[in-house]
Amino acid sequence: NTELVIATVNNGHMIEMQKLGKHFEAANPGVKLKWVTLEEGVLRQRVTTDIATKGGQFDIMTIGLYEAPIWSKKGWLKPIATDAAYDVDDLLPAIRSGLSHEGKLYAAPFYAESSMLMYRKDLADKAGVQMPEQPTWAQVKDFAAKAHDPKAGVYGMCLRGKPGWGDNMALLTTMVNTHGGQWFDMQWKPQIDSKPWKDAIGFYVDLMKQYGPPGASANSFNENLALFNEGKCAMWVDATIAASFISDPKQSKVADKVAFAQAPVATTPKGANWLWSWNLAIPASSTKDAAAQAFIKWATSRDYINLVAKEQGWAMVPTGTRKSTYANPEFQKVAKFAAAEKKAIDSANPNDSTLPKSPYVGVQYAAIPEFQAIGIAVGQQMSAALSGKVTVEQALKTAQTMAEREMKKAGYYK
Amino acid sequence: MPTNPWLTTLRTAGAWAAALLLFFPLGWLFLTAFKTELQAIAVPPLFVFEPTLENFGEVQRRSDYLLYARNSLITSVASTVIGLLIAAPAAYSMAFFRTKRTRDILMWMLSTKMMPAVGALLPIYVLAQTAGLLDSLSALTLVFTLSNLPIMVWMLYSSYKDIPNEILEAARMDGANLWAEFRHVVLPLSVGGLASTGLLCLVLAWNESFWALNLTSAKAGTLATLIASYSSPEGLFWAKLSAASLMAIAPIVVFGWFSQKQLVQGLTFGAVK
Amino acid sequence: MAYLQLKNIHKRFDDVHVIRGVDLDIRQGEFIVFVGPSGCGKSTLLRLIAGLEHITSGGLVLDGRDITHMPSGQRDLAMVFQSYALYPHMSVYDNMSFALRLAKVPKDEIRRKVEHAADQLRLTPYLRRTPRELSGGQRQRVAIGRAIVRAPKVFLFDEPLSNLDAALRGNTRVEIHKLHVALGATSIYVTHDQVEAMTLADRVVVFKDGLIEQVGTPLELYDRPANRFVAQFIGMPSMNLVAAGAIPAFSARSGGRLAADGLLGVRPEGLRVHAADGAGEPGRVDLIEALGADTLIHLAVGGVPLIARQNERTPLRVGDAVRVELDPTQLHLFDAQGQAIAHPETVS
Amino acid sequence: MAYLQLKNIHKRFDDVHVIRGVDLDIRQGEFIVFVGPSGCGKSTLLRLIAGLEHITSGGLVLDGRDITHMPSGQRDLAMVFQSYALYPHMSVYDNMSFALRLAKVPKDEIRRKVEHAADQLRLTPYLRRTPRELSGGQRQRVAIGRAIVRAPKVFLFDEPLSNLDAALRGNTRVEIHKLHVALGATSIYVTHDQVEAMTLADRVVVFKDGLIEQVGTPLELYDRPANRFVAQFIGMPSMNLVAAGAIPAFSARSGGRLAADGLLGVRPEGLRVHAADGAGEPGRVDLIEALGADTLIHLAVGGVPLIARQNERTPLRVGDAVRVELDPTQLHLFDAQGQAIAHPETVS
Amino acid sequence: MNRLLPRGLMAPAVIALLLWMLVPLLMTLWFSLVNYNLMQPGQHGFAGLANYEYFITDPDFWPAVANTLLLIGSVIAITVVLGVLLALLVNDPFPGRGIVRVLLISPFFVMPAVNALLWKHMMMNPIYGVLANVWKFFGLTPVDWLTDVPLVSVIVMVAWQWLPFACLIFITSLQSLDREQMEAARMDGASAVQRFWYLTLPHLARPMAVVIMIEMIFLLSVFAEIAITTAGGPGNESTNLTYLIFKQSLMNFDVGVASAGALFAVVLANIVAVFLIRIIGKNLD
Ligand SMILES: Nc1ncnc2c1ncn2[C@@H]1O[C@H](COP(=O)(O)OP(=O)(O)OP(=O)(O)O)[C@@H](O)[C@H]1O
Ligand SMILES: Nc1ncnc2c1ncn2[C@@H]1O[C@H](COP(=O)(O)OP(=O)(O)OP(=O)(O)O)[C@@H](O)[C@H]1O
Ligand SMILES: [Mg+2]
Ligand SMILES: [Mg+2]
Repeated sequence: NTELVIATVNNGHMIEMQKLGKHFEAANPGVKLKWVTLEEGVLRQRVTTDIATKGGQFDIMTIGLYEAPIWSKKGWLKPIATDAAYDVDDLLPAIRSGLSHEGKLYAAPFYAESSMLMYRKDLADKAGVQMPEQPTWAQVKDFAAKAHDPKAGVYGMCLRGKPGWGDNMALLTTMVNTHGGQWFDMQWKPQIDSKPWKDAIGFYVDLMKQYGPPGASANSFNENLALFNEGKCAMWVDATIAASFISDPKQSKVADKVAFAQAPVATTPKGANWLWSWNLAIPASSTKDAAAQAFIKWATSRDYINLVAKEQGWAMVPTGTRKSTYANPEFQKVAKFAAAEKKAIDSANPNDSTLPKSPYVGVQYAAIPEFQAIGIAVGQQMSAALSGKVTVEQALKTAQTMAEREMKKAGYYK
Repeated sequence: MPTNPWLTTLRTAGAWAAALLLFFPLGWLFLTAFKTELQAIAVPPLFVFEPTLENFGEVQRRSDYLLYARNSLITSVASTVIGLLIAAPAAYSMAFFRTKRTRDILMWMLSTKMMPAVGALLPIYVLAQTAGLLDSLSALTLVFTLSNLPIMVWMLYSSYKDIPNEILEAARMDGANLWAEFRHVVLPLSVGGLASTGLLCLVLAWNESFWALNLTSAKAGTLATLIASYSSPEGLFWAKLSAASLMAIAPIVVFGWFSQKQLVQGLTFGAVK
Repeated sequence: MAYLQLKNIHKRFDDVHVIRGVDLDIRQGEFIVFVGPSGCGKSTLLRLIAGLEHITSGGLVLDGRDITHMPSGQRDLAMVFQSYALYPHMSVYDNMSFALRLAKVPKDEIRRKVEHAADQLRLTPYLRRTPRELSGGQRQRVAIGRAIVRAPKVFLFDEPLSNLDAALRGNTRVEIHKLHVALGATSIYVTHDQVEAMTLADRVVVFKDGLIEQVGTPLELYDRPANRFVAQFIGMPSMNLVAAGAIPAFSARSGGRLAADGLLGVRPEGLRVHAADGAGEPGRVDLIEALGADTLIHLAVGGVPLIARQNERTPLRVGDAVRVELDPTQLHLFDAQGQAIAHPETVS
Repeated sequence: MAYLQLKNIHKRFDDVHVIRGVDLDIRQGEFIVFVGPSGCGKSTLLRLIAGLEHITSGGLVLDGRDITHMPSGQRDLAMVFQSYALYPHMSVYDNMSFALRLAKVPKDEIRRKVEHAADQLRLTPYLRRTPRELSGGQRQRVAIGRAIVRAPKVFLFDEPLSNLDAALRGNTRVEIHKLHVALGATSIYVTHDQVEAMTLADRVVVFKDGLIEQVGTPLELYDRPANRFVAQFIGMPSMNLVAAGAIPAFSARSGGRLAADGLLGVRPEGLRVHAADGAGEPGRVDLIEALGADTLIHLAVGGVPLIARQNERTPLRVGDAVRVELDPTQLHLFDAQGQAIAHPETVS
Repeated sequence: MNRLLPRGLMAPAVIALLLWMLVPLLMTLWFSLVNYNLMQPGQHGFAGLANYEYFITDPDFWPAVANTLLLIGSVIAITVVLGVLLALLVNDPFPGRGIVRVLLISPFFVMPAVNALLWKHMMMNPIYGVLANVWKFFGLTPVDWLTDVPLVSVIVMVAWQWLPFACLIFITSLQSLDREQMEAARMDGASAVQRFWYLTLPHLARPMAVVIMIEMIFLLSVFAEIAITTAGGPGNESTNLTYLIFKQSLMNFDVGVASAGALFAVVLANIVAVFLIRIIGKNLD
């Protein structure tokens, strides 16, 4: 009798997986699934502590695209032994390459997302704005100005403001990227006080101060989702997964009024939209390799997607992982955001996402262990700038100092 | 004491207003737990709506509430009982065999509570792992016991100080040995103190979340860890969160209501006589 | 032969020498009362006997056994505390039977003993109550009952009546006396109260500063105090003490035996107060306290304050000039060190 | 003319009628003592006067002003509580000056008044201490001092000495008396203690069940109690009461004025005890209490317990057969309702 | 009496606490002196005091110390002042006193995490939060609590939770206030306010010391309320020491620096403790 302890994040798709786990148990007698569902930040902290101290509490971990390359390089993960039935080649190449190290897959993608622009078609029509398929930030600002009407409870633009490398910095990094900036130059020198950063952050703060909702500096995905669903946002740039929620009439008051476009660009389209996936991986210390491999393959397979489709409908399937999903006509029929999403994911390339050459992998992050600390520190400064506690210049300067401090400490240079 | 009836009315009104104001957030949590997600974020807030039990059903479907509740119950009760067993003799010894150092020891015990748990996490995590106690109720119980121990010793100490020495001397002259003295005299006389100490520690253990989150995974999680899976980063969750929170705190809040008299009487920490 | 023997007992608390060498032999069945000013060590000595404090040096022998270092539970003594120290959570019955239960006495016997004691103390109706449901006097009796049932070798009482109000005190005192007569148990009784000491004691021990000043029957102490301290301590109001020569006419009555630096003592009942035209020394009335049966007259004679006591009402008023006469058969004489050198002859 | 007038005062607590119509006129400078059994309403009446409780009906007039509904802070009364009720965190000086400070009296004057009072009460060395650093007697004096400095119109005392030990009580009683003489302040004093009542009072008020039984000087109450209740309540030991006919020889001494269902009363000093071959009724000695100056002899005469008091030592022993004689000049007679019908003639 | 006995009785508690304190402390001490990042296992070079230097030179460090003290200070001030007032309010009987008391103390039984979520989402949200709507009802611009006054928001949450505790202790203490003392003051002509000032307050001095001490211990480690609501921000405006250490150890995975921080917190706590012993130690007897 094998018990598999699975640490996972409390997203809708994962909760669905938890519910469908009984199918796996039925097909694999003798294997029992034990779920540890945690909020994202806590999950990351728990699994990192566990894997770094070889705590061995989990047999399967849900990890992000950020951790996968770092951990596999350190030998903390077991490779996923794929077989023909699994069809690795069906995985979207951007995702697959992000999860592979020296040609081996170290984590299987469960679902993936990019970022895009969601907006209110009705308001655009009213303002007489025709949204291009890939607007520029300037165009977006234009529309925001026209739609912004706080008296009526409508704000021009909702963006993330809550500090955190996975929160505001995910969005801000894409904005910096598209303004031609990067985190580090080829000497690993932080570039936060460079012009592209100033342009991007200055634009962001300006935009949000004029056309953002109150309390933006505490908003992240959820808060903005709630605002959008309540009809309080004219536009929102965020994860593609949001598309399925805002077009669900059970949750959203504006389900029938939403439309989608690619994430806005500025000087370059490179790195303008992010790439993220939640993946299942097996820590090297796991003693239940066989069962864990079996489960991961089951959960990330095409069959699983079909199972969800059967149980919940195609609108609810985990997306962003397999070409076959997007090729499925039934899926295309119910998911009006499918095309936009696939385009966004395909256009993201973690290995080449900045205009100047960068030494790191990752679109909206840099896949080095020090990045979390830097991302958090910088994110804090950005939220301070957004809330008006400090100027953008000051915030960037402080952020730069902190990043340098961290990199120096980590020994990248003296 | 002669009092002005107007004043009494005013005082009554004031007391009720203050109580309702302070209770309001909790009451709101209660209401929200019975709303749909859309109702939960409605502007302006809804006071009247058609209550739904859907959120509670969802909580039960998603996680094994009874398992978490059982773990909470076991760890808080066990840590309280074990804590009392260790603390009672220590407090007894300090109260009835005073030395010059008694006060220093008491203060030292309290000061052990001042180290931030975050700072001690890694050592404790590594220790628990070495002992093979990760994700076990015993490790959690042990940690709860130890972190509440100073408070227990202190409260018991002060309730023992209330027992007149002469009664113990009378028992000694009646031929009572240490155990008989403790069993037949000290224990029954400090029941109130014991009860309020136990209550407080039960509450503290029940609400502990840091250790509960970090030392457990699948088996030993308490209700505090259940909460950690409801503030979802994707999707609306206010109503579900409220339902889960309500289910997590309801047992201890109701318990607290019933025992508040006991608490009022016992929560003196030796300061009030 | 002595039943309880105190042999040169000393007690120090850290650096305070509280009991400074006490020798005392107590006979079986005797009722001994300890008196002395506050802080003189009465309670401490009692607690040493009880075994509640360590004896610093010296020895205790009870009924032939050396009990100096025995734990108090095994000494076979019972103590009645000033605050009663009843077990508040136990019924009267349980309070009284606690020691017997600890000693594993059979249930029947416990019941018999407790009921007998309760009967003696008129506590039978209250056996099921807890101490807080009793009046002060009843609690007091329970405390005594708790001691009685054990039939200990010695009873120890530490100011057992001082928490009772005056009227109850009078009654309980009489009861304790009767009980002692009935049980014939050896008892040591600490008190502040003159009347208790006088009426209860077979012998009174007067302490001062951790030392015994005098041991004797109540009337011995009253009539023949060994020294000035005992003379003033026993008797209420206190004995009047007059320095030799302060009232020459009084000193003259001593028959020349009073030294120039000695003291002359006379109890209030040894003074007679007459109207201003009567016999005696001239004086003035300071205060009159008419107690009904007798009257206390506070006087000043030649600047010396005196108190006279008489069994009749007095027609005198405060401020009246009077004459004060000394009963020469009631004179006590003390030397310069305060030691007694002569006592009156008294019927006893 | 009355300085403080109590006019038909009633007090109910919910449904309990505690004070049931009290009328009393108190003259300026008088020292009034309230006595009565526990629960009879003494404290309640005092608290009504103090304004600490609402008067249910009736009126209070002080110095010509109606103060029935005045808040207690404005009545110009001072109270000394049984528990002293000192402010534990304030020094003695601050305790005593508190009322004056509230009344915004100039600092110099406060200092002068407090120092004067402290001097009178011998508290000067303790002015900087807090109450917990004082002995019981000193605390008591502070409580009095706190009242004195205010120079109130009336002093109220609720059993102020009952927390002191016997010896201290005696001294403090004399001090209060002297203070009263010195200040001449109107005072109302509640006590349980006979001696206090007898020695302090200008007039004693005896209460029972919320009603006044008798008002009079101490010796009036002692010598001419209005009824059986007062007769037994005043005097220590109590008056012996013998039912008519219980001891026929005694009843015979009443000169035929004693009804068949009446009672005959005699104080302990009205009984003479003789040897078995003397005159009087035959009886037996139950208990002897030799107090030094006088002796209490507990007797049983024809089954009736009596207490005799004599001013000499007695050669009698417990169990001795004796004869008891009645002093016919000391007889009190009561009718069946307990009302007094005859008193002895007494010098007063 | 046997002198070993009292020690024997005390031993289990003392030894347990000693281990509970010493083992982590020594390990923490060791960690603080080496390079130890969870993400870089196996690289445990000796670091000397570099970790301490790094922690103390963290730009967030002094603000965190200040925020910690500010948080502790204001929560204590709020709970003590309001606690006394509430205790006075419910001290005398009135209709429904039992229920009022139950309502008053309820927040004390709420988990810190629930407390934080409740306030963040349902009370303080600037758009659909209850407070925002109350503000709007009165025609005011809703306060954006967590952004504009983050520390104040945290203080409100924590104070809401600890107020009942203070209140409970003061209620208990008021019951033991001597009635005769109050009456004596009334006869001395003291008004209600004067009685409160001169008698009630001094009487409450000792329970206040207790409340301050206990709250100080628990407030030093306030964590969930910050992590869940503001994540220490914006900037570092609501970062306290505990949260800073948390950031170092569990978000940056730098155990070395976090250990140095924890030891610093221990030092700070002990300074506070010494100060506490001064004010409250004598009340323990
Ligand atoms: N545990 C102790 N430590 C130090 N000194 C003590 C202790 N117990 C008593 N003393 C001191 O010993 C002396 C005698 O005290 P004790 O209680 O025997 O007096 P006492 O005669 O009973 O007085 P009282 O009549 O007031 O009861 C006092 O000065 C007291 O302060
Ligand atoms: N606040 C109150 N509510 C109800 N009944 C009361 C109250 N205060 C006093 N009583 C009752 O009033 C009666 C008189 O009480 P009071 O205290 O005046 O008696 P007392 O004569 O002073 O007695 P003691 O000598 O014992 O002090 C008692 O029966 C008491 O129970
Ligand atoms: Mg004593
Ligand atoms: Mg009274």
